[in-house]
Amino acid sequence: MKVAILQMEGTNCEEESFIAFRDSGFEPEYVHINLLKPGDLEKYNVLFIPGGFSAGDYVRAGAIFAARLKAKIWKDLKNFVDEGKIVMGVCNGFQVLIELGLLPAVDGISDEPQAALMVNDSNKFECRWTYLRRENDTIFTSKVPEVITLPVAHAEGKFVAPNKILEKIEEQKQVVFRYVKPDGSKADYPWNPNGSMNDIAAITNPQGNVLGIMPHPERAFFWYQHPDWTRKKREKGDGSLIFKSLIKYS
Amino acid sequence: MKYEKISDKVYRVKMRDASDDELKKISDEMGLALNLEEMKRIKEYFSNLGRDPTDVEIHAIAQAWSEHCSYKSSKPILRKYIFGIESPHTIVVMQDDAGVVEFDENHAYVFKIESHNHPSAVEPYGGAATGVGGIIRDVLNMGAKPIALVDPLFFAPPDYPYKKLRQGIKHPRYLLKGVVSGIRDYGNRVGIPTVAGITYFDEGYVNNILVNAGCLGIVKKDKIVRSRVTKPDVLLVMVGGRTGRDGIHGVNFASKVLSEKSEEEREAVQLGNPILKEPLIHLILEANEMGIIHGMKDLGGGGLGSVVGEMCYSGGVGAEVHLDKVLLKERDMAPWEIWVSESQERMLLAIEEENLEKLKNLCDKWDVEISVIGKSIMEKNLRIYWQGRKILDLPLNFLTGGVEYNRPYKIQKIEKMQEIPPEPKYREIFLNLLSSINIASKEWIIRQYDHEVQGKTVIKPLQGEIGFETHGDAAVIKPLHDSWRGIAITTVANPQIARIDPYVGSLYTMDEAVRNLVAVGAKPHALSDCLNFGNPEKEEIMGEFVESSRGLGEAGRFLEIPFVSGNVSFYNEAFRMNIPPTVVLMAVGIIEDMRKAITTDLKKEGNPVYLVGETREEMGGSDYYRMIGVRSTYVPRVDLSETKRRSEELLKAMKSGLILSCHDVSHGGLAVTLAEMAIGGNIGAEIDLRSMGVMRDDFKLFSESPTRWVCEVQRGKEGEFEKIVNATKIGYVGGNSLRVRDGERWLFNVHLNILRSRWKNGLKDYLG
Amino acid sequence: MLKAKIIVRYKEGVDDPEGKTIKHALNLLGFEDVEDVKVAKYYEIKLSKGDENEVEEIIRKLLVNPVIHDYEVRVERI
Amino acid sequence: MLKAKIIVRYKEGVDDPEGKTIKHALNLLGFEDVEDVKVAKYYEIKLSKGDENEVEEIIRKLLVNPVIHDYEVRVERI
Ligand SMILES: Nc1ncnc2c1ncn2[C@@H]1O[C@H](COP(=O)(O)OP(=O)(O)O)[C@@H](O)[C@H]1O
Ligand SMILES: [Mg+2]
Repeated sequence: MKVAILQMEGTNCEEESFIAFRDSGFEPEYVHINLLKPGDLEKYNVLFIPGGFSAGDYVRAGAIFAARLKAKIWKDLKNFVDEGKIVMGVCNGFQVLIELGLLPAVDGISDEPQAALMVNDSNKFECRWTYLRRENDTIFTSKVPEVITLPVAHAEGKFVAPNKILEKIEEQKQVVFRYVKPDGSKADYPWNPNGSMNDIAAITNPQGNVLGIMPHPERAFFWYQHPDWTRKKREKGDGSLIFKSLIKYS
Repeated sequence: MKYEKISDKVYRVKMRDASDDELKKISDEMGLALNLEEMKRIKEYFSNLGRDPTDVEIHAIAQAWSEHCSYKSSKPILRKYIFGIESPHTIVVMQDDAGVVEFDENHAYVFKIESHNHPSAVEPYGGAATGVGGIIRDVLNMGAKPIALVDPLFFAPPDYPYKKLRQGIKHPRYLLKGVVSGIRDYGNRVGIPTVAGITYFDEGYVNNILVNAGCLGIVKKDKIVRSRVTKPDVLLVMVGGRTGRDGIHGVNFASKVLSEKSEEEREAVQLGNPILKEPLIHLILEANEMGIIHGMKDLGGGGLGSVVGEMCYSGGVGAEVHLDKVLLKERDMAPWEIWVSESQERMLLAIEEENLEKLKNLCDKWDVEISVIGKSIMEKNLRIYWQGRKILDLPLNFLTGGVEYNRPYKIQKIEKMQEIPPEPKYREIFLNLLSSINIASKEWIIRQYDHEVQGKTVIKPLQGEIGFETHGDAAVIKPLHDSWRGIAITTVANPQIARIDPYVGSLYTMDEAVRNLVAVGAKPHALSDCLNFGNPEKEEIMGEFVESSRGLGEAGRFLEIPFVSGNVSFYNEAFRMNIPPTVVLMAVGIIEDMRKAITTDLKKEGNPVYLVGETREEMGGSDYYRMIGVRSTYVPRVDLSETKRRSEELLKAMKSGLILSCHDVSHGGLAVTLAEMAIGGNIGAEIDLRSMGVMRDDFKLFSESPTRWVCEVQRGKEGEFEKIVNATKIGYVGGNSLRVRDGERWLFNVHLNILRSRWKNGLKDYLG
Repeated sequence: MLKAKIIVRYKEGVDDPEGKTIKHALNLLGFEDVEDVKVAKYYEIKLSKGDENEVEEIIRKLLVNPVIHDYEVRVERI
Repeated sequence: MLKAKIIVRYKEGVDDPEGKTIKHALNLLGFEDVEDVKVAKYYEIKLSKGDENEVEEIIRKLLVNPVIHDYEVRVERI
């Protein structure tokens, strides 16, 4: 299982991501967008877009990264997805996937964005841990229990979409994780850290091979990355279960 | 005519026959910030040479002799007290841009803290951002990967009345928001976690805020790069951002008193570009891994001017530089401007010619610009060329040798006095303290910083049950994937005590550094100091500096913790008001096994709670006295042998796994410590102060006596714990409130929800 | 030479958290009669050749997300 | 009712990383004739009473730092 971890100026979660993939049994490689050419993606099974601030998140989070990918390898990307290969974007990566139209893609890949991850309701960058409830069965969550904790760290993570699109997302069971309170009940701020519609934290495309997730599973890969490990014993980090699910699937 | 044009944008300055008044005028006109004595020395030097200097030469000298670059006022004092504390672990101490200390057999950590006060006062967002950018480069310089940032900040209170602000001074709330945004946007974008800091409010900073920034990195021992060139014919290569007019005279600016006119000093202000820095970090680390960097130094204060000279001088060679080769942001810059520009995001690499191609390839990949600007030469001279013509030729020992002053100082006598207030209403005064701005939660700031990027922050700045976190004492980083060894980081300062007695203030601050590190289970290992003071030309200010340094040196030596890097910021004065003496420490500890690390949040019902250390009636500088407006000059007495003994005891008990939570006692005293522990654990405690002996209850609760911690001990292990640690049992964990009494007398009983909401909103209410 | 001035703002009905924060801050500062604050981004782009179509393309490809943004554009020849 | 429209931009000579990054991105996207990009903030503030002086005060206290910013303001009565 070869994973391409995309890099660009400002992506800054690639090392944690690399370790998470490697320790889960994948073969990850860094691929810098400056060196990326059409055809390069063919040899990979997974395309991963890590978190960070690509191009400073200037204009809008993820916008420049998405525009550059589109200009360089749009056809390859569409083929990659259509072939059923796996695409995963975390945080900034999720923003890129939305901007590209690879998510939510309710009626297939769209040329214009169908949703947005906009400025948090608090108007602030928020670095905090959240509780997430697994919503639907996907290849990314087969080993994930009902409620897990993962950290968020973003200023633009509020998921918004026009009502019709939102309805379709729900209908097609595209929601993977929702923010909840510790007891699993409906979240309010700060449990929903950004004001996302329907408390959406992660979605897939209807086919289920493209995942976008705001919280960072790669930052909760080991037990000692959890903030409450001095209170609560764990064997491994909750985030590792997402990577484990994926390797099992493949 | 004092200036004679000798080539395109280069002038000769007729200095040899200038009168004293003319010398002063030249200094002013050229913006040199040199005093008459210094100008005379330059005049004499060139008179002996038998020629007049070029403007480039004078600017180069002024730059090298600025307070910021030469430490001319502080060096003699630093040498006397702070330098040279022995430790078996140090590798590079007070030589290059950051200190290097052994981490384990194969690795070293690199760190430093520095001020960026004046630029931040004038433009908080850009000033703070470039402060972070600069300190990152200082660590990167040594070949290290930056893995943590800290940001001690000092402002006037957020409710300071607008009407009282002087012309040109910005409101503390505007400054605070700007500074925090600047640090956030820079640090988050480059992907380095900001894990600790200070947010301190006092009217003394109204005209002159302080913004200090520290960075820590990790490097393999055999990949440490020095800031020196040790042989001739090594290429000098600039990589990163271009050179522009921005930041010209930044170091002179930092060595000057702020005034109404400071608003106009725009050239000294920059925004910084994290998106240039981020690939630059990758590039440098990859080049270093390939082993092609001979020497390296970042272009910070003083620009090319201070870097080329210092790098070659310390390696025993000279340099030849062609200024036409420097890539510029704007055309028609004069050579002197290029030489002193402090544009951000630039590094100077010394590379052997055979490696140039490899470096160029890396630059292509990361989309970073590169230019060869000169090379090292045998002769220990600096020579600068412009359009083929030599425009500077000076021996390096003259240029970088610099000046030094033994400035006169006066040590203030301290009148002993202590007022005793009537006994307070305990519940009310306790909650007011808990929500006062210097004690209340700093969550509003901490969460805007990505304190977890890189995934190595294993003890976070906010600790406890998710969603209910409290303040921690230090953060712990686990820098290596395959080792449990951790680095604890904390920052401390106590201007409140230092303003009464700067010597004791330093001792107290050192004690607090130790307290914070020990509280997480780390052994104190090394320090970086940032000394922020007023105008050193005033004898009382110089006296504060001497006394503070004396305290630091004495404590460092006794505790065997070396200062490995540091920074002095003088001239923090505006409108004749000097800041309180502000010694800021970035302290680093080592924890052999991070799995044994300890947090501040209470863990479990039924566990006993202990107080370690002695509480005394010394209320000078306490938050309690300050809040109720009562005066005392009895500042807390620090006994360094107690600091040492008690921390060793605690560390031993922690190693044995007896301690479940621990928090040092600092601002607000025992009461605030207990409240913070309860908040994070989301569980209460019942406390009886009787075992602390006979003393008024407000002193027991709010005294800030040093060398104290509160510990939650594993139930049933009391005996074992008491055998190792000399401590007093004061109560038990449990319930949903904090209940405090002294024997039969109940002082307060406050529900967790009230504790939390008062503590959480104290500062947030001002910031929105 | 062309100079395009572009304002990108939130669509009617989309919350503007920054505007809200500023309004709140202004009210706190004593400007109690501030009723509403809206924040938008303003770009000035200079093109050496190009035309209105190119400007539109830039906007569509990079500057706006049509789910949340409206925009105004004015192009001047200079 | 008053409506103030305010543009806050960096002064000439302040090096703006955002504008620079966007220009670079546009060049890479094939818009090679983009010569310069400037980014500014645009505010629309509604005041129920107030006057031009109040608007100026708001700008000075919260929206600009004269060291690096220039601004333009237009006030309309509505
Ligand atoms: N400006 C800041 N940036 C980052 N962290 C901060 C800042 N100010 C305070 N903190 C963090 O808040 C916590 C409490 O700070 P403080 O009250 O100074 O600590 P202590 O309890 O040790 O006296 C610490 O973890 C500190 O690192
Ligand atoms: Mg502490």
